Amino acid sequence: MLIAGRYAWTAITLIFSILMLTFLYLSSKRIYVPQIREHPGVRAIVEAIGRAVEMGRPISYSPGIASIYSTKYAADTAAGLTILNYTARETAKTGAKLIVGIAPPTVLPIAEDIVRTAYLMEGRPEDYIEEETVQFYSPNQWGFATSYVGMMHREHVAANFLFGEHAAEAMVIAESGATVGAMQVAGSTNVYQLPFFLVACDYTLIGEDEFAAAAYLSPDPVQKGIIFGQDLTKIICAIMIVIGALLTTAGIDLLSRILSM
Amino acid sequence: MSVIQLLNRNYKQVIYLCLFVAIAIPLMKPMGLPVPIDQTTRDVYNRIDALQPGDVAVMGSNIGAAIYAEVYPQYVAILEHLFRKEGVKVILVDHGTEGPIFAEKALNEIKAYDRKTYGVDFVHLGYIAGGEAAISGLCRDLHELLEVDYAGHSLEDLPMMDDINDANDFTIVLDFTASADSQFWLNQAYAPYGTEVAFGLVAVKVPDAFAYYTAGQIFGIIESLKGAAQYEVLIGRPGIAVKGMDAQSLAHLLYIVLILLCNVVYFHGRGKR
Amino acid sequence: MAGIWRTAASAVLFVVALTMLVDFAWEDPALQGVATDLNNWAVVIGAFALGLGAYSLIVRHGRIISKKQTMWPYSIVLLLTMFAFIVTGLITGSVTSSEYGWIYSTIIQPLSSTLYGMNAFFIASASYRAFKARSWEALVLLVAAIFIMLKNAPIGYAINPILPAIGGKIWDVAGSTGMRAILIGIGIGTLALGLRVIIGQEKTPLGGAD
Amino acid sequence: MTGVDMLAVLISTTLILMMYTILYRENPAFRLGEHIMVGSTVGHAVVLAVFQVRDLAWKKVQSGLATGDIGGIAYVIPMILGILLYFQFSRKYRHISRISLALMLGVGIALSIRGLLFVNVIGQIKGACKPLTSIENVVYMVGVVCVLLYFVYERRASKVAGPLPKIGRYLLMLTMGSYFANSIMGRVSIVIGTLNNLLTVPAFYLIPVALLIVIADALTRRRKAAEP
Repeated sequence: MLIAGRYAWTAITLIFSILMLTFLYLSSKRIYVPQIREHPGVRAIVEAIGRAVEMGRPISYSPGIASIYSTKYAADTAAGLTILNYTARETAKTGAKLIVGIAPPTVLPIAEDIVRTAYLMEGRPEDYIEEETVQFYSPNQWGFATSYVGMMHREHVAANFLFGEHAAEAMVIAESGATVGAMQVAGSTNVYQLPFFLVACDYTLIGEDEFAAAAYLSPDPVQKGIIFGQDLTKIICAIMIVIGALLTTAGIDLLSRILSM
Repeated sequence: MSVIQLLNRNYKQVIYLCLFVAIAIPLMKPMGLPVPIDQTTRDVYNRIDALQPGDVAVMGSNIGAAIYAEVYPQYVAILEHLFRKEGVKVILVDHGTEGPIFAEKALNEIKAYDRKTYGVDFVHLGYIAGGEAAISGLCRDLHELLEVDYAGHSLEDLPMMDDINDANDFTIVLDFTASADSQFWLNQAYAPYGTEVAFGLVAVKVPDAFAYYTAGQIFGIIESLKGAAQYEVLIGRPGIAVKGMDAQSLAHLLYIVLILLCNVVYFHGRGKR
Repeated sequence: MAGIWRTAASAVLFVVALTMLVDFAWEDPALQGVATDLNNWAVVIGAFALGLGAYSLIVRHGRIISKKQTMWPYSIVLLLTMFAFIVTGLITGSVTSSEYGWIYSTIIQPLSSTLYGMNAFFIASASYRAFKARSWEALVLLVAAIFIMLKNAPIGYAINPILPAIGGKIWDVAGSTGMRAILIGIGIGTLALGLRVIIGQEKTPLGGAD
Repeated sequence: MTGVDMLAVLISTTLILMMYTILYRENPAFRLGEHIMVGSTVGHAVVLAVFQVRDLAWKKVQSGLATGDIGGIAYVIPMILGILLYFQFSRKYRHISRISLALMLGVGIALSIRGLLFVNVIGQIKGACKPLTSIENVVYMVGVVCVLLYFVYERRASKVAGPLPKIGRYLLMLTMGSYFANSIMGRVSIVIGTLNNLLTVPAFYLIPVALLIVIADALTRRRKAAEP
């Protein structure tokens, strides 16, 4: 029989799981594909690319230093690569020069493939230069930062994108971007890195913003279903908090008693 | 090349030197600024002070060389306070690969082996791999998971371990860590068994833990070197942490001045354009 | 052949995760015994996993040395240091032996603490060049950060106790609003990703799609 | 101070100064220090792996065989699965390591879902349900709801939410401010720990030596750059 003190846990886990799996299923079968709002972060990416085209200076992009298989940051790297796909298509369309800096060896082939197909799909395969457009620097955090910063200064980039997982080296990169005068857009789920991105870059996507932007930009309907499933559970939590607060104000701690069952 | 141009071009090295000096001077000549005590530190002190003989205090540790400066001073101060409490049993367990080294270092620093008897008053279980599974295994059924302590003594030979089987027998758990590991004790000791948990954390982890503190899920937080200094003051044993606080103050002033300078230059420039 | 292993792995993942989840809610001694065994087995596999880093380093740096790729002398130093620690640890029989403690505090401790603290310097130079209040949001962040810094360092209290008091108030609001929502978000995000991995929709953690 | 202690101080101080050279520029000394660090920390992990497998599994199998206790002998299974983990490095036999990964992941995911749903979701919701009797509590309740709505991305839902997500993002800035301030306090504390060792007597004398090397290097590089 059910263990006392964990009824609420069981109920909430079941309800949330059913909601998430239902909308995952509905979106994968294209029965219901939720609409994700255009995130201000996406608008900042478009604006940064436009600025680079106007000034005729290149764009630098880093999809993060975490390997594609690291269990902790796999989702971050995947979002970083989805946004890379969109950025590569936009730069191909507008004719701007894109330079992608790579640290993890496992991400290199995937990134090259993404950018090559993006240029092909926009009908400008000749703009993709092997070893040039996507450059592998070093799997080591500081080796990568030094080479990436050197590239930014040499190329005098006008826009710089930092997505996926970045750690302490991001400070050095973001600072160099500011000194070069590039418009910088960053995204991270690493809460300890976010404050510095928020003040050093022009726009920063906070935590799940990165996944929402990736879902908005990606054609895959399942990503939208996953986001919507989580939206509903967050709305339920918000409603519970409002009801709980109102009830306790009236002196009835019904909700917190239910939640402690 | 005039000096101003040289300084401006190498502004980074100039700033690094300023930070180095801002920290080095107070370390050599402490200013002795008063250290205000936070309520989160006082709550841990009061709870430990209220421990009765026979209570069991578990000290979890994920201390490694990287976070040593922030968390190790807390670990030693609290271990010292626990050893002053008559009859309180202490269990040291490590869920970080470098934990055992700092546990033994702390035990020797407070002369634990001379003050109390190993196996009766305190035990060091050593490192257990597996992250959250290690903590959950410890809390579910300690003797099923572990047969020996860190030095290889069988748990049967340690009398104190006979009546300690799972998290219900832990009176309080104090976890000293930098990463998400502190969450493991909340998930595997507090949630299922309601064990009282408190954290000794690196500064950058404290904002997360503060939300648990205000929700009453943990009974206290020792906040980085600052918390260690406050605890050293509370137990009347000022050490490296108190000395470090003066360096902390000067360094913080430098950061604030740099940020203000940066924005003054920025807004001045924007004003002109 | 590989297909069978992959389906077997997905089945193991599904059954193990479900057993451990049901064990949290349903009181059953037999189930509890199985869950405890699975838990302790995971700890043992975790112990083996500690050696994976060494295996991949030996393979990668061994290749760098054999092919004399750039910086190959550094790879020799890396492997020599690794074996020195392994041999010392195994011979002395414990991580807390005096010899092991000596090489640990002489090599790992200075290197790790210096590198981990290095960011303090990079943040200082960035404070002067990059931390601009470009937007209202950045301004709110910087003002909040400065007040909390004055709460964190005793100098704030020494200048004027009102400064740490304001810092404390901002800290309380930040802790009880933004932080609380982030924690709820992490809880929900973990459930979402966990479910997708359990039902096999998300393949990356299990070693990618190949 | 015995010879061995002097040697320890000499080595550790040299390593500290080698790492600080990154503040000047990326250079061979820093790279050497980094490679030593990676090698030593991974070597340490291997030592622990061996002791862990001995204490947590091999001893149980031995005592199981001696007493005939099936539970003990069963620990052979995780040991085999642990060895199979190493097949993930071979291109051809990678799939063999999947089952060990699956068991570890299955336990890991279940434990985190068990804990986080209880502590982060239910615990924090209970923590947020405070009586709206003081201004703080009203601000806290409305604030949490605003930040939660900021993380809602569906088009219609966020339109209905109106200005609340925008307020949520500003409240998030306060939280990011506390991370900003605490990151600085944490990193400075670590530098304090390192400098505390560096500024003690025997180590202190190596600082001028390091400075001379850096200045000499800077001068030679400037002269080389000046030549046409």
